[in-house]
Amino acid sequence: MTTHPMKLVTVVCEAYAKEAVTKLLREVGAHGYTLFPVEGDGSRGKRPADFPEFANIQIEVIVPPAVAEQLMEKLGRDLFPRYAMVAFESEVRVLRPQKF
Amino acid sequence: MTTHPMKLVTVVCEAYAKEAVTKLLREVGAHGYTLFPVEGDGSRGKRPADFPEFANIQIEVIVPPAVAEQLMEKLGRDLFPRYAMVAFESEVRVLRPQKF
Amino acid sequence: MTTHPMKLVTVVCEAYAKEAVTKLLREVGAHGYTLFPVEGDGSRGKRPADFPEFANIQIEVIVPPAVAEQLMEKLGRDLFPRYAMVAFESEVRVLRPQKF
Amino acid sequence: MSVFEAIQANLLSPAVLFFALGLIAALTKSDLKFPESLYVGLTIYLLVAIGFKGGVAIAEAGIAKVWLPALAAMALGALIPLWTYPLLRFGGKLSAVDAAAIAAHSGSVIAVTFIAATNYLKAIHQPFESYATAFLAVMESPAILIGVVLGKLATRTRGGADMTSLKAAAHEALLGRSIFLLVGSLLVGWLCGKPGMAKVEAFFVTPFQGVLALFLLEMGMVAGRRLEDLKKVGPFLLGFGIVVPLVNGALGVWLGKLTGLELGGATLLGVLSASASYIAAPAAIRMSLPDANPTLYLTSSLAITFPFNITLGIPIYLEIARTLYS
Amino acid sequence: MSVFEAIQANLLSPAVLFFALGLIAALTKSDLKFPESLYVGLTIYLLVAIGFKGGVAIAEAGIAKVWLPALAAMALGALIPLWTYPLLRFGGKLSAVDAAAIAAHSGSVIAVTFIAATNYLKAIHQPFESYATAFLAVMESPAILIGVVLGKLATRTRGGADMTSLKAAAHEALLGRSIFLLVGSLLVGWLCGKPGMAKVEAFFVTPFQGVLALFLLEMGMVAGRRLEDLKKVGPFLLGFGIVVPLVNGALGVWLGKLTGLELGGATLLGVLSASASYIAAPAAIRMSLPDANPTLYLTSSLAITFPFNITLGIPIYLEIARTLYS
Amino acid sequence: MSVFEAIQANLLSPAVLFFALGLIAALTKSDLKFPESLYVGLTIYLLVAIGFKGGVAIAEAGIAKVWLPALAAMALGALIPLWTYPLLRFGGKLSAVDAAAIAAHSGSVIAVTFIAATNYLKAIHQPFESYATAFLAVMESPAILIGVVLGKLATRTRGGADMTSLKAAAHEALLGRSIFLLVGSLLVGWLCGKPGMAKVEAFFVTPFQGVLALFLLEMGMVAGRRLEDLKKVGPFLLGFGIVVPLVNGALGVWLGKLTGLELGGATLLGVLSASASYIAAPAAIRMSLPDANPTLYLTSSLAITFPFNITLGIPIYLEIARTLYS
Ligand SMILES: Nc1ncnc2c1ncn2[C@@H]1O[C@H](COP(=O)(O)O)[C@@H](O)[C@H]1O
Ligand SMILES: Nc1ncnc2c1ncn2[C@@H]1O[C@H](COP(=O)(O)O)[C@@H](O)[C@H]1O
Ligand SMILES: Nc1ncnc2c1ncn2[C@@H]1O[C@H](COP(=O)(O)O)[C@@H](O)[C@H]1O
Ligand code: NA
Ligand code: NA
Ligand code: NA
Repeated sequence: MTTHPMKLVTVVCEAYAKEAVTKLLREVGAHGYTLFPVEGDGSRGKRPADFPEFANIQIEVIVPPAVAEQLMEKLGRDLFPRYAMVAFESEVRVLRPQKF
Repeated sequence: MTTHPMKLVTVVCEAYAKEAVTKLLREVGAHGYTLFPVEGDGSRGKRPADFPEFANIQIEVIVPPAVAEQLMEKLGRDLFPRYAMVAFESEVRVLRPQKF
Repeated sequence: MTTHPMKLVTVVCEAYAKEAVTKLLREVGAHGYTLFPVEGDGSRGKRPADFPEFANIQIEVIVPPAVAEQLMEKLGRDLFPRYAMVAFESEVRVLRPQKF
Repeated sequence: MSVFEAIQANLLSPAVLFFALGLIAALTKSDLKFPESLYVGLTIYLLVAIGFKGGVAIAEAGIAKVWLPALAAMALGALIPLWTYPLLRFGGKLSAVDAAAIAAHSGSVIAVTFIAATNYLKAIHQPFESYATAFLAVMESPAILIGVVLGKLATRTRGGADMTSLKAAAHEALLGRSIFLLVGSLLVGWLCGKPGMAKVEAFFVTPFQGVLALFLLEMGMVAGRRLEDLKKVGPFLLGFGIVVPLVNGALGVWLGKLTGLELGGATLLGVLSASASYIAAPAAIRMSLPDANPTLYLTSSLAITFPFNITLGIPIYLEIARTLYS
Repeated sequence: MSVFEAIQANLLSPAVLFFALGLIAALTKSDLKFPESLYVGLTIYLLVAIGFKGGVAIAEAGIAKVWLPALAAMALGALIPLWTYPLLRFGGKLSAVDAAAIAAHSGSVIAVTFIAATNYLKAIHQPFESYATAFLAVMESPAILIGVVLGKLATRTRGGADMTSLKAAAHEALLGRSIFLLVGSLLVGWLCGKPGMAKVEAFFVTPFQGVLALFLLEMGMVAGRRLEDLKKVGPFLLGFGIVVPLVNGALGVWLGKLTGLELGGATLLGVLSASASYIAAPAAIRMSLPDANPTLYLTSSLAITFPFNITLGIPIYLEIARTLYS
Repeated sequence: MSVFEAIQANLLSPAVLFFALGLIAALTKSDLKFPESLYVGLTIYLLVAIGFKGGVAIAEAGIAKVWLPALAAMALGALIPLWTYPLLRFGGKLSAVDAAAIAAHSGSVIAVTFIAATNYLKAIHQPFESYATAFLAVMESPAILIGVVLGKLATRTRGGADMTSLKAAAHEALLGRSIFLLVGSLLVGWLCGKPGMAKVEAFFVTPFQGVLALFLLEMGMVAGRRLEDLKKVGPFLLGFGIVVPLVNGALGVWLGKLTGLELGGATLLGVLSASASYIAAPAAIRMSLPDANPTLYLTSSLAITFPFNITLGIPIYLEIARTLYS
């Protein structure tokens, strides 16, 4: 069975950034996403996730490489300065490339 | 310390597919898996995970490349048509190849 | 926008190992981490995550390649023999390499 | 009290109003959301409380009074899918597997509607047999099993695989979490009897109605999200989701009278027959008949039958019982 | 009872002591942590309970008594940000967006402080108008909206984007989960009235104070984690977080008297004016004014104003009311 | 009432029957599962409630009555690991670190067993000193600390590392979440006294027994999953898990009498000595003696001692007390 290359973009951020991130995903044309409730630690302190203010999420989205680049650029420009956030991309392979 | 290449297969699906997916994992011979409660959005609508019907999970499994191929094939053939589901594979490196 | 290569080290382990793992992360100099509450199955049995004894976590950390190697080595030597644990590394790309 | 007044009293109860508030939350896209573990916690509480109370009631009444109507309830659970299946298949022109899935749902029962009915009866001072919970506990499994068998028979092509998923369905129908909790707590209550009840009453009985109100707020949100699927299910299922409960409700009341229940108990058996599960049944069906379309059976039971029952249905089944018993 | 005795009685209540225990847990780095869903569950319970009780009280008192002071409360919610903004901007030399964010917070209200105040009044047998919950329900939205508009006006450069985030702020201010729950439950309580209350009292009223104590344990932990930020906010905000509540508290009491409230109700309006949200307002501000620094507004409302109010503030506002009414 | 009747009454209480239901759920592999946050919520509730109640009882009784038996309880917590360690090491031929871990567990205490015992005494109208909760609060830390020190001494080879993990163990033993909650709530209750209790009684006292029943359902499931490990632990530990509690129980009762407790309080001190933690102790041991095998100490305390105590043990310790006091 042939698989096709795609990019997986992962964003870890404070929960209050959820709206901003998913809005961006819609803008660049992603067809879906997966969201994880997480805890974390980073340059902006511990996020033990027991209270909205300290809640943390991870959002993963599979997109074609061109979209990934656009997404990373906008994340870095618009959201990194405003929110506790980390983002990275990696290579994955999927079965139905037209889905993403 | 030498690390060894393995495949990480990730399945995101409605929670009701859990039995079907873990059964498949046993069939192809995976030795374990990790399961995440997640929220999501995709072609079959929002899954806010507040009620069994809208619950979503991510299952990750590390397997040798040959098993990964088999697993992806069966997922695509038997489960994709029936369940809200996304699957992808990526390359990882582990310390104890015999464990997987 | 240029992205830079980093390593993502993923540790899945019983929740009681949290202190031991995060201590190790501090020792090798990681600047943050993300923690997921997960369920799992492996050589040490099912971990349904309904009770501290059966709780399972996944810890993900982005680090430079050299740190990743050190981390994997220490995990394999000090923690694998003592805790229910799986670890693997993969390649990711980030925007701000100095952050990690 | 006229039917009209009875309905009005029901509509102005906290439970129904909180359900409406949940609907509004869903329709206005408020970001209100219950965490899943709160939902699970409320469910566990409600099932354990209702089961325990029913078990104590059986211990008080004696098994001699309970077994006959309980048997009737089981039979009813098995029969309803058998008569609704051909209606759905040939009247509604649905595929075999969808017809089987929806039929299983109409035979199944949902604790919340039952609880709302007991609260309603209590509020209007209509006495009823508290051991009616036993009927709630036994009706679900036969309905699901018959529904799954119908679906399997209609789609038997791959042979072997069918047996394993039939076994999975049976496991789910008999040991699935909601049935296990309900039946188990019933047994515990039965063994404890009154002295046991004295110990845990302040937790399982006194605050019960308030917890139900909170739970219905959540159910309103879940049902509200399904409302837009009403367009997708077509006029046949819309009518089915209201008319079939009325028929089954009348059937249940009648069978209740036949097997010696009082007016209150017969009303409750009617409510049970009329109700359709949107929790246990969907889980069992999704696992054993994955080719059935969830939009059809869920919308029907969650967005049509359930709201109909808790607002208009319950007072109507009581009225049917009053007519039959007068 | 002297002010001193009143304060002592307040400090030795379970609610305040559990808050202190939470602070200690945070400061000693105990691994005690409430799961988020427990926090959400407690919040839902408290908001629904307080809203429902307030709605029933409105039904009892009649809307004629409620509308004038409720209107005054709304006006107060809108006015407080308008007078605190210039103080923060020019007195505190804060950036425009930070000043707007903090101003929005001082106009906003927090249910926990209000609840603690009603418990306190009940404990010392000071009667009060139970429908005061209506003021709690209407003060938050205007404060947040005015604060966001101030912030947007001060930073208008990018045009288009502003309108969408203003709309988002309005959605959050009017339909955000805590306001939705509070206003919705108020309406449900209003429609149900006394008969509805009889059904759910055992869940929403009787155990209420105990739940509050548990919730304050959690709040103590959250506030405790913010304590080390006190150094970061500087002396101006430290003073602001105590003096401005005192001024607003007096203003609220005075307006309460003016609009015909009794001593107890006026005290509660004072408490509301003095309180600052650390739940709904931060969520709205973080989404619509993301450039404002959360450390400033959160530390001010959560680590300064909130502990001050629940320990010393409440008895002081009562004393102010007593002076004004004597 | 004979011992036999006493045991029967205990076995038919809702708490024990729900525990049995949980066992059945685990053994029949029902998919019933409590979400972790529900477990945590129940634990927090039980610890806060029992601690608060105990604190109020101390305030009522006066510290003069409490200090001596509390000191005895602490001594007992420290002594039990010292006598069980050699037994395990030489009698059971266990490795040093496993012996130390199991010894720490036998000295430790578990709130659930204590609570079940108080409920049992209440049910059979046997009065007891409510401030006995203080003993529950102070016995755990010494047992864990002694156990960890024994384990470290036996395995001291790597020097430096030991001190840090000893410190971690001390932190866990003194500030770990269950001990912190229990001791903290005890202090809060002590400071509040009767007037505070009046406020929160409806939440922390009235529904308490019902919450315990629900919690034991969960504990049954957890213990049930450990049952198959019984084969792995061997006959020595099987016997150890029943005989040692009996010895420690008698010791506790005797020491209770010696330090001036009444029959009820002495029974509770016996129950505490006999009980073994399966929550706080495993967490502390797993972190400070990670080389100890959890299967051994968890199976012993969770699958052997705990079920034994809540079914047969409690009535037996009472009988021992009756013999001693007659
Ligand atoms: N090096 C890292 N590896 C993995 N996750 C990280 C890392 N640094 C930060 N994070 C996550 O990103 C969130 C925000 O990071 P920060 O803005 O640095 O506070 C943290 O709460 C973590 O969950
Ligand atoms: N492009 C995507 N990237 C990441 N996750 C996705 C994507 N599309 C779908 N998903 C996840 O897969 C689940 C099922 O997808 P679907 O079948 O498209 O509704 C969704 O609820 C999401 O959690
Ligand atoms: N092959 C695997 N793929 C993914 N996760 C695994 C795998 N094996 C084990 N795990 C995870 O690692 C945890 C500990 O594994 P173990 O020590 O094998 O019991 C399990 O509970 C799983 O969450
Ligand atoms: Na039915
Ligand atoms: Na205010
Ligand atoms: Na002990």
